[in-house]
Amino acid sequence: MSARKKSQKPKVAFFDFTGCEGCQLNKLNLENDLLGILELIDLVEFREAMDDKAEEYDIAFIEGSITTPSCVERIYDIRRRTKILVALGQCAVSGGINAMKNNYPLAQVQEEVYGKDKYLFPSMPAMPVRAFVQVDYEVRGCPMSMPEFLHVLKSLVLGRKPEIKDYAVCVECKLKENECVLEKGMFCLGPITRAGCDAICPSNGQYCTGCRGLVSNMNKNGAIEMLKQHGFSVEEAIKRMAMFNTNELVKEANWGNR
Amino acid sequence: MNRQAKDISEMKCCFFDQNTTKQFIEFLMSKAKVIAPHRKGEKSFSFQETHNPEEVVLNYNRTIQPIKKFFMPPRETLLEFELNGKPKVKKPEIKIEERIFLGIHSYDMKAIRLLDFSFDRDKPEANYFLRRQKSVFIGIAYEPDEYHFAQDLGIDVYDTTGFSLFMVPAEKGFLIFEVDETGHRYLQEFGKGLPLDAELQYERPEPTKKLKMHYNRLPQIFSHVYDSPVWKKVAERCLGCGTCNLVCSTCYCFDVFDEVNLNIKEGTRERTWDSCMLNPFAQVAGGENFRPTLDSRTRHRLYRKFKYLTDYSGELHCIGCGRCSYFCPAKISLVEIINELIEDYNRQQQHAAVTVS
Amino acid sequence: MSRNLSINVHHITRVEGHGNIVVDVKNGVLKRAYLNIVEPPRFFEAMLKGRNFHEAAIITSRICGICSLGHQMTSLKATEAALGLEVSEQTIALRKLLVHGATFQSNVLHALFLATPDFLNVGSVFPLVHTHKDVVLAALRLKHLANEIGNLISGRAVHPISIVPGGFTKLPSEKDLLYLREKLLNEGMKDALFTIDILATLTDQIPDFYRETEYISLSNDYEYALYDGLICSSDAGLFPVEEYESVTNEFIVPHSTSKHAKFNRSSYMVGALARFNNNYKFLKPKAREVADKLGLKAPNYNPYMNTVAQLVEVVHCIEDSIELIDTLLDKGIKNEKPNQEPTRYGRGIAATEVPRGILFHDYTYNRKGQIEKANCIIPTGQNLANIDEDMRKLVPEIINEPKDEITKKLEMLVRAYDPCISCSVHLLDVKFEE
Amino acid sequence: MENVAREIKDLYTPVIATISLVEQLTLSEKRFWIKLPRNQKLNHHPGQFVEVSIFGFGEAPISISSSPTRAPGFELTVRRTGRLTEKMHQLGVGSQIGIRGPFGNGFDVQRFKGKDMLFIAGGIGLAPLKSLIEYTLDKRHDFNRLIILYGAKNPSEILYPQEINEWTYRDDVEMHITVDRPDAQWKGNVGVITTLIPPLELDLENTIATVVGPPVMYKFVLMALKAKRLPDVNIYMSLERRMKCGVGKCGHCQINDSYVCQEGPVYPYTRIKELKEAI
Ligand SMILES: Cc1cc2nc3c(=O)[nH]c(=O)nc-3n(C[C@H](O)[C@H](O)[C@H](O)COP(=O)(O)OP(=O)(O)OC[C@H]3O[C@@H](n4cnc5c(N)ncnc54)[C@H](O)[C@@H]3O)c2cc1C
Ligand code: SF4
Ligand code: SF4
Ligand code: SF4
Repeated sequence: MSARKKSQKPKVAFFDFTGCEGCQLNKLNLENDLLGILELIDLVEFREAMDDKAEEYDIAFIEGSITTPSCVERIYDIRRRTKILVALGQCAVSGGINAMKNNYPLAQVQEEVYGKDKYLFPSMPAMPVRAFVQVDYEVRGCPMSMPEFLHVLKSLVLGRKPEIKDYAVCVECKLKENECVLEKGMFCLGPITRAGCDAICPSNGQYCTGCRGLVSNMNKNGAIEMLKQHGFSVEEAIKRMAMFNTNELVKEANWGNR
Repeated sequence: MNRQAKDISEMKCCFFDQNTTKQFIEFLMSKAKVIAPHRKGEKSFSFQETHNPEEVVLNYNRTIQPIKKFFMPPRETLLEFELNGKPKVKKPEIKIEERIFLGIHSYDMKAIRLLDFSFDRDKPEANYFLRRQKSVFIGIAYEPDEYHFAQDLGIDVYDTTGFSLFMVPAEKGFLIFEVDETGHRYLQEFGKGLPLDAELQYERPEPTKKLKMHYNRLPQIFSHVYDSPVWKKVAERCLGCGTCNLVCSTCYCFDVFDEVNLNIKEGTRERTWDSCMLNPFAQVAGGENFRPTLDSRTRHRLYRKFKYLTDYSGELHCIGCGRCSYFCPAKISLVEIINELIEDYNRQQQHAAVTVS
Repeated sequence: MSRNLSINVHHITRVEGHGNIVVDVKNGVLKRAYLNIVEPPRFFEAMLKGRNFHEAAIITSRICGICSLGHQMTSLKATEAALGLEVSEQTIALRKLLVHGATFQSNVLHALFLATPDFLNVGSVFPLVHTHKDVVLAALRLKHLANEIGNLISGRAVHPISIVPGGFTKLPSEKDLLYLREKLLNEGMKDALFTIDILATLTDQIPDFYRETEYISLSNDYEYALYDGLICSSDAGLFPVEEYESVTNEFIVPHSTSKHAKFNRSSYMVGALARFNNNYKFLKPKAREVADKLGLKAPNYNPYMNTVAQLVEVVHCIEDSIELIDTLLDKGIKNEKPNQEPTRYGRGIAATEVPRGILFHDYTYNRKGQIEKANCIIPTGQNLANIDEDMRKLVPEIINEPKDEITKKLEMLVRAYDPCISCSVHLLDVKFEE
Repeated sequence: MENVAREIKDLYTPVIATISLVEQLTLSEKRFWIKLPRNQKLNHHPGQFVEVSIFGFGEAPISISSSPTRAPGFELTVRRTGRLTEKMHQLGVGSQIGIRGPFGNGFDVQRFKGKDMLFIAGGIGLAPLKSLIEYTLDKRHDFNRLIILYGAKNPSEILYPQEINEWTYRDDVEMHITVDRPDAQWKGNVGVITTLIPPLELDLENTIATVVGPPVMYKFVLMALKAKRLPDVNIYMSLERRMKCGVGKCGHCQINDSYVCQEGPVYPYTRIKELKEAI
């Protein structure tokens, strides 16, 4: 057991769809742990860092959201070839910031950027991976939280379910005894945003923009009420919540509740 | 150790000016690790180890985390283990160090006494008591702000129970009262204070009267408001973010989980503070959630403070520090909830009286 | 030799974003050679509309994780210009330090992790872990150090947190700065020089190819311009940043989801080589020594040398960061709050040298402090026309070489530009039809 | 305070025990026979539970499904539902796990002496009850009638076919079993467990009913028992809650003012009536 053979290591692949590649980069930023990770797994595909490709995977990590018909084909294909599929980063988990464009009529958005040449470039609403295929686990955040990614990777290599937090960022903020940014008169989406980032934004004096998506059973009216108390109109409150959560706020598009 | 100390008017007392106070802090630092309120960020305070007397802020309203973090850290390793082959477990050693807690408000001291009860009850917990022992507390009087309601719960600003010394801010310095033997020893050794023999005149702040009923009737109220509409009303605004539990001076629920190292050969069992306001708190593997709604969770939180534990210890387990309300993002006030429950109770009583007559 | 050649590299690897190389040669005549950008468009300009001034940088950061600091920095400067927000000297010094960190980390990532495998004929950096472990470890340490600058000063290297319009929400401690200084001075410089010594033995792997073009970068009269300056064209001289549109002249081409740019010629080049060519005289001494050792002299017209210029900049950034930290420490960190009280509302234009070249953000704010109109012009977009031109010159020159070799040289060419396709390209399957 | 702390025994360090037998009971349930070091006895009461540790996978409360009369080892029956339980199912004979406990109160066997015992178990609820059933069988003369009602979802999920067979053939045990969804071979009762209650003839004053099953079951069994007019004081139930520490500290298992790991998991119905969150 201790002397794992190379072939026994799980075959792991990384794939990227539409996003900023910050999550990919974040993995390369694990410098100190990178070599340790390579001991644990058999990395078979990682376009941003290597040429090799493989046919089948034990774990496929998917980054980025689905925004074109060809993305859809590719994600179906990957799902067929992998045992476990993990969505990495908010683009893959919920559509992330890309989904902000879903608030505007598509034609208008394209017009805005490409003028009369807009027909050259097909696009569709930015969708989370789970809108198309079954997602086994999620690592949230924009960029995804690295400790959480490591936790998920270690857990999956060990063969156990990862512990995914489903409570508010405020919890981590309080555990770290951060000064609450609300106390400073700023606003914050921490009370309705899923923890797992170690409250990194409030720890740096900045407000939480809700990049990890909403906690489940969120009290939406309560959240709007809270933002109103802090001086935001309902429209502004919803706009604030929508920055990373457009798809989650649109009920019809509540892909999570499979 | 729960004995009620004398009233401070009967205690020996001396005066420290600002400079002597600094020297005294230095003196204390030479005796043991000193923990005192420090500034944290723009508006908040935090208990922290003092490396320099200048950092100590003695006129503070409340710290974010209560003192319990020194006896039950927000995150602690319960066990270290090896996974491979025959499992080996080791309990990490807990250092027993002498600590002086300086500038503690009377309610925060009371909270420690309540936690002593909770950690002793049923099965005493070594982790807590190992850290808890060898602590000396030096209290300080405070000026209640709009969120404090400790006085309403019967905890006097000048309550010296549990302290060794007690400081009262005075013009250009502090009055230092000798509360117990240790305190007496400290003052003797330090030997710099200006002795005060004259009869002291000082004002006790007016009781705040924030609660609409005497505190010793609260458990009784709580026997009648389990099904009150107030819970649902609070739940409409509550975000279930857990802040109230996580800053509470007397909460001590926790979560436990295993974390493995990158080599997946060793790991640790960790415990962190938890909160009964969080959705997954009472959820089991099958998906069943025994407290699925925010009203049931809010009710549980308050019942733990005013009824459940009270029935065992005979004391209220809220000390009126106001942390939960002060830090609540939705600005839900505990005092308001209690007052609404009192009103609800009064209505019930009136109604009962009417129906009887 | 009248050869037929069709190359289609689908989703080229080891670059950020998705792009394909397409080359078509019929009877020895070059029909087509271009980089086909297929990264789905993401419509950031539209998403910015109606957003609050302190949200702009958070959103534009997500244009690209690789250049997130560059986007944030440029966005903040544009916002500050539009709203008349003054920032302090300390803020500028800390920001410059961050720009150095980002340039340093991105250049190390590209030169050592993405481009070097080509020189050693392997498909990725991972096999090098076994064959060149000490180099890989040094490179990892360098990257880590660069990221530490980002982490300590802005909270996070990818999508920085504490840099906001008007200043910082959290300031580094003097202890943090001392720690960084110590690491840069000892470990950082040592590792950089060590890896450069190894790479110096591989410079013969760099293809011999020259094509003079127009080089555009920021420039000023006091330093190797990265954070601030005027637009400098090697053909036409200096222009104020506000006139960026007359320099970039963006146009749409059918083979690319990203717009192209041109100024005085059919294309221009931005990035490390352009900066090196335009600003050589401000390079720090060690950086100049390294340039000499690696055979890079200004001006240099070989686009493949962009990678080498990046390494030279790594050394420059380390040297200048140490100086910046010294100045900051001399003055002591002042506890300043961000200045977020607008004095005007209107249009603001800003440019920063990000690792891949000059980046422009242009916002117009309404009186509520919300964005009405936004435009972002990304370095890779500006380089695309130049890459196509390079390919059109290169393919006929190497047409007699084996097809693998041609493909490799084309891929290396594209990689040399360190294209950031998320900002504007992914790479490939190779198909040959002869 | 000064010296107490040193003397307090650590609550959270498990002892390392060894799995000495594994049996696959159903598709998702296995039972494990566990031995403590040096063949120590666990000294438990029927109805108590232990905290099982698998390092790297966590800890979970599991009822002891064997009677203390069958010591020194003890038996655990585990349903595969999550992190720890899935790993446990991969373990074989000789594997080592951590054990803390026994915890909880267990059944009040002293009070049950001389009584008619009515055991009502749904699904995996039979595991904690088996401990009590075996106890009463091993001290058969201490008890009067023994009636076992057991309901399973379908015949393939019947937990302990061997034991049930044995109980069925003993003439001093009345064994009734029902399934929700029968298969082709099934010849016995069909329907939910409450259908087994009305036909029983009970000596109401002297019958103790012990109920363990999934959360939904309790309400309906209670209604059936009340319909029979079984006195409330004669009804006992074992409840399940989320649990982390097992020693009355972590707060997860609390039902109103009661910590299930301290006061429970077995509650007399008279107490459950006071606990509004209980069922
Ligand atoms: C008193 C008692 C006796 C039990 N007896 C048995 C038994 O004999 N056989 C059996 O198969 N199961 C029994 N359970 C249920 C068993 O504890 C859970 O199925 C188990 O905790 C799931 O853990 P996991 O790590 O596999 O699942 P995960 O979902 O990964 O759970 C993680 C953690 O959550 C907590 N948790 C989750 N579900 C439960 C739960 N239902 N009860 C308590 N804590 C939970 C535990 O602390 C667990 O470690 C009992 C529960 C209690 C409270
Ligand atoms: S800063 Fe935000 S996340 Fe942190 S406690 Fe305050 S509201 Fe919650
Ligand atoms: S604090 Fe909020 S915005 Fe920041 S990383 Fe965490 S979830 Fe995202
Ligand atoms: S319930 Fe609120 S006021 Fe009472 S002790 Fe806890 S935090 Fe303080």
